[in-house]
Amino acid sequence: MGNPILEIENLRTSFRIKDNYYAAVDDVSLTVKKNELLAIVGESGCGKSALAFSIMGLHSKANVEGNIYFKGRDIANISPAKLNELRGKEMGMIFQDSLSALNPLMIIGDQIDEIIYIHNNKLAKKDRKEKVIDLLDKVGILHPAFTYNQFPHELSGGMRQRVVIAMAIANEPELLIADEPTTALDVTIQSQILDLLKKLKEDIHAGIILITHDLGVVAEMADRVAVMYAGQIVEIADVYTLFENPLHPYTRSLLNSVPNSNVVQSELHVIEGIVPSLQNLPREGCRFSPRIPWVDSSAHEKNPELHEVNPGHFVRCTCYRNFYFPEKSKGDQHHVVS
Amino acid sequence: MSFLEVKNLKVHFPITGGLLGRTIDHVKAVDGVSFSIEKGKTYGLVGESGSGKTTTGRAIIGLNKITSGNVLFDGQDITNLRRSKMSARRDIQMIFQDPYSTLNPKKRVFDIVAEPLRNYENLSKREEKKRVQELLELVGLSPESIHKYPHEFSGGQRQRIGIARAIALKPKLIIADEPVSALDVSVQAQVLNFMQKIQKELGLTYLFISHDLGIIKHMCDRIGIMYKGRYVEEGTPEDIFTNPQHIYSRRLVAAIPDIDPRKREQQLQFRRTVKEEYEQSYNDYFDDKGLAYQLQPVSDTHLVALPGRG
Amino acid sequence: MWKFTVRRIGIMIPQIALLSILIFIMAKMMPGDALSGLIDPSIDPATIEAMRDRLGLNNPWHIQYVDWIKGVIQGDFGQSFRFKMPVTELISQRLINTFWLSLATLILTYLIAIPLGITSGRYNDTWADRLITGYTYVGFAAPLFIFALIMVWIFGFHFGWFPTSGSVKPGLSPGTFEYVLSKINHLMLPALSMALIATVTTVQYLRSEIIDTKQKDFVVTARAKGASESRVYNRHILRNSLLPIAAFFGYEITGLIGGTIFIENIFGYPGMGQLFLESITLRDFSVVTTVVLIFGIASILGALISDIILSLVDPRIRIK
Amino acid sequence: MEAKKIHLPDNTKDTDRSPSGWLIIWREIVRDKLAYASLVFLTLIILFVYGVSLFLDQKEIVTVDLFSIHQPPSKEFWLGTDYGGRDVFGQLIIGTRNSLSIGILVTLMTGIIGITVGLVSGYYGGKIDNIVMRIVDFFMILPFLMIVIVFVSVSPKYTILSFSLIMTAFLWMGKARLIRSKALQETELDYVQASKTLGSSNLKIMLTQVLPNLSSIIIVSMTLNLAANIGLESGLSFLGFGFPESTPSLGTLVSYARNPQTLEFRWWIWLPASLLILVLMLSINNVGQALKRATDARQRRG
Repeated sequence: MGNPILEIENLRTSFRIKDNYYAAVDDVSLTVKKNELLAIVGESGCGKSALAFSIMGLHSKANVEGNIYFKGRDIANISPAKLNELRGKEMGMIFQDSLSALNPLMIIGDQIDEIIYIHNNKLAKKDRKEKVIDLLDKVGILHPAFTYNQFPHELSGGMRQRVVIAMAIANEPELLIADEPTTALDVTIQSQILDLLKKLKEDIHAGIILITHDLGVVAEMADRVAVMYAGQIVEIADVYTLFENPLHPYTRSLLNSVPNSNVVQSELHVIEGIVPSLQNLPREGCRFSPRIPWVDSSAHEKNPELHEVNPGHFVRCTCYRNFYFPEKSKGDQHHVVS
Repeated sequence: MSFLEVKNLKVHFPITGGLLGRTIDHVKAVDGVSFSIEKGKTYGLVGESGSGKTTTGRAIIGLNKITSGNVLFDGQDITNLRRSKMSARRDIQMIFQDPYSTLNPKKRVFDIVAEPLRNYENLSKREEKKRVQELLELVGLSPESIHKYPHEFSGGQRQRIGIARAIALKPKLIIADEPVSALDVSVQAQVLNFMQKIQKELGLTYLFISHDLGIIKHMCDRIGIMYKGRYVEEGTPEDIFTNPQHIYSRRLVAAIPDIDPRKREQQLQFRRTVKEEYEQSYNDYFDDKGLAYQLQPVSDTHLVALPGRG
Repeated sequence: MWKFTVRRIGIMIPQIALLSILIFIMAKMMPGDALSGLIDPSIDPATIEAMRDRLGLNNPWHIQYVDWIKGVIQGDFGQSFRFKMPVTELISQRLINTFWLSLATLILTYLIAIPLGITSGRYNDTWADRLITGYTYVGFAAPLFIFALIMVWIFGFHFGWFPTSGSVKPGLSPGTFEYVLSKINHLMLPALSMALIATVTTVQYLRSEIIDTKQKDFVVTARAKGASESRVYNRHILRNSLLPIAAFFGYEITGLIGGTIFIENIFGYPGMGQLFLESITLRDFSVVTTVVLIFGIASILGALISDIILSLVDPRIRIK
Repeated sequence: MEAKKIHLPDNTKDTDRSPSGWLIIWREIVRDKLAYASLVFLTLIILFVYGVSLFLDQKEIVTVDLFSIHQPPSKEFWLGTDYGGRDVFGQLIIGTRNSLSIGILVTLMTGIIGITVGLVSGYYGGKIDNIVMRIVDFFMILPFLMIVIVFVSVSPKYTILSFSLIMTAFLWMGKARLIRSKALQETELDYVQASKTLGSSNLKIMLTQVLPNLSSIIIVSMTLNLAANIGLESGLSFLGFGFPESTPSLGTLVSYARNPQTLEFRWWIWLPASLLILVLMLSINNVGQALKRATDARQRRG
């Protein structure tokens, strides 16, 4: 796999709501190696997008604490000019909503041209255009020279996502962050985009962070997986371990709550309660404990930490040891009691 | 005899243009769809965006005007029946996709759930309140929350309020248009399980519209796949998932990511084969406008849109 | 692009037709007609009636309308009975005066709006923004005529910096440098008064547009590309917010027309607005009709220009 | 599983009625000091003006008194007199009352027409909407002021009522356009579709489902319109095409300044009225803007 190109230590990203700050990303540490695809999976509001934005330095510095080492250099605490040299060149980002991620009043060609120009203004306009057309071709756009002059709204969702990808890989970055790159797309388009990402991974040898809520996408794409819940990473493992031997109650519940096309389930597992909103996050103890009330409270740690249970397999909190799924019979009697 | 029967349903939307807003062309959102649903079963309608699945559901309940074709419900023709004569229609209700826009933000939960009751049943204030509270309990919300506004609830809870409203009149058929697409995975499971439970308890029939094949497979007894306003294949989950016949269905099935990382290579291979096959035999499966042919039976339960004979 | 323009012009034609009908109806509602001014007790009523017949004034209304339109197309707007001259001659100088006033106002409007809007939008929630927002608050509420009166009172009468009536100092011959200077001098205060009020909506629009655009996803994309903050502003935020503003100026014309009526009246500036008020007070209705028609068409053309610019600037509109 | 009832995450008791939208808006306004002050000021002005004018004799005030022409402010005439020797202060009070009344009247009339047309047009959409909007667009482009002046000067029996009707006739379009575009947006939302499937009639949906969701925009735009209409009325009166001559109006008082002598030397005639118009419009706008912010904030939270 190679050396880590990204190492994050104790990252904390907070947002201000009214008069208080709330941490959307709390105590996150992880590494990404060259040639490796790390998937970050979680439900909406778990902080996965805030994490991606923090790595790219897209949140105001005042909101971000901790260290982010990119190729050994702490990019959480460098000047904006230095950061701009890295962004778009050595670090690329693919956004979720391709329609809003592209400037509606600018042709596709100019938008990709811009990222090349910013990092290499010595290249002649003509050469840049050639390069842009090559890039469009590489991401599977059928008529690159024509698309060069089109506006974003003239393309289909799938085509636009390809443009966004072309932009992200234009300068062959060493780290690529893809924030839900296929969520807005139809399944058949999704599979095409995922295949494209796989191909690019082999081509540019970058480290990739793939952010998604879709466990199927994770199973298909990832080398390693980090599961996030309520701003924290609750489990990290390589993809096979995670799917075959998940330990954290949240990971296990999540895997059980998805309709699985391989097995017939009469009923899906339901995670009780709701995903807490940023202001209502439990700040102490195991953040998942309110959703598994049947597990004895003594099973949780006071200050849950990530434990390395097997080499490379980390789990937060000790509650996984005592976790079990409640018996089914408990489920169906609710509206009798009131 | 089938409970809901849709015969050669067409919904065409005019495209207007020019100075006087003349009709230049039509979008054939639904273009000759026939299927039937049996009582107490769940029928799944799958397709990608623009396939016409949602329009089909909306046409059945009367939200889109039917251009031609018939909808028979419990033996009665309800095609384009005006809403003012909806007493025949109270048996069909709908669950919508977006939990945020489906509830009027200015109304309290009580008024939202009571709306259908006020339209069809003359209840006293007290009876009405009792009914609403019962319904809320049925969907697992505390009956005391009737004076709250929708924005005080989470997505899953709102979707349950929508369901409470839909079952208030004790309907027989529920059209569920992507009921869980906007929800998180864990909340999806809550709503899906809940839908199955009330189906048993109230003897409901579902028309379940979704783009998610995994959910469709989990929920449905029979599945229809739509593409550009037409059916390409119809059958039992078994037929569709283990023996898809139409090239489009096969492509759709191949596109679902497998949840087992060990099958990754196999899946990729499968997808490549299907893709090649799709490109090669596209013209065999679609007419010169890129539309599907008429459905032909290939077994007792399985129909596929194949060229020829029709 | 061409398709859009042609379609948009297609919408304009019925608008102009509708306008002409409206004005014709107004003209018919006005007491008296082209001969009322001539009335002279010594002329036999029967003769006048005969003249009416000859001029077609007793024809059914639709024939009269067609006659009127024919005249208008040929540039014949009839006679002003007060000034005893063809309306066309009467308005030409006034039209030029109003044109300069409007142009100066438009230029000033944008000269004020763009820097203020940009400052306020880019540095929102700073003291500069609060100051500008305060100004727009007051400017939005202040009626033009009151503001203009106070301007004349202070700068015209009290300080005597600017002339308080007319469009040029009498006695200067056209073409000389002094003449031009005097013209500009007479133009400044009215144009500035109008611009200071008219610019407020543009400042507000620009400010909110910039604040909106700042939060757009494509701005995040630009930052992720490694674009410097100044590049993000110049190439993405300002460009995207200023373009729609460019299209506004056509719509400003309608507003300007209302403005000139007040401004020309208060500053005694001999333009169309003043002519309009004079003629309506003097019941010189052929002049009134002409002024309304010209201003109506100017407004319709302004809207046309705005829409076309907008379609040039925003590719999404062209498609529809 | 979904076994237990899901209790809401907040700390309020379930039995509490959540505060209604209006209550929240009211709280926001009270918190906004400038707007609150404006509201208090407006209320006082309205009470004062309508109260005092009950005791003033309009006939007496508008009667010309040649012995007291152009008097500066004094004990007898608090704000002096005009060229007809009429008490400026009395005219100011009655003028304010008249201007406010006509502003409110025109705002209500344009509101009713605009809301009705906009709601129907936006709700039904399609052909009707197309035609209505074309007409509205046309009238919106027209040079409003000129056309109103022409109608005012040619209308045969000119009264306050005909003046407000003429204003209304050319002012409802803006409101119609605004309401229509909002109604169109709302109608596309699922809750309207849901109401249809639940058996509610179109009229019922329009009035009980869509209209409440337009209420905040209606109240905001009506407030801002009120200010604009007072400005328009005084502007027209200033030009001499507003209120009939015998009826005092703020604009008429300002129009005395068209006489350079008055403008330059007799500030007491026109300046109080000018400032009053300015302050009135500022206060009403302040309240309107605060309402706008409050409703925006609420939508964000919702």
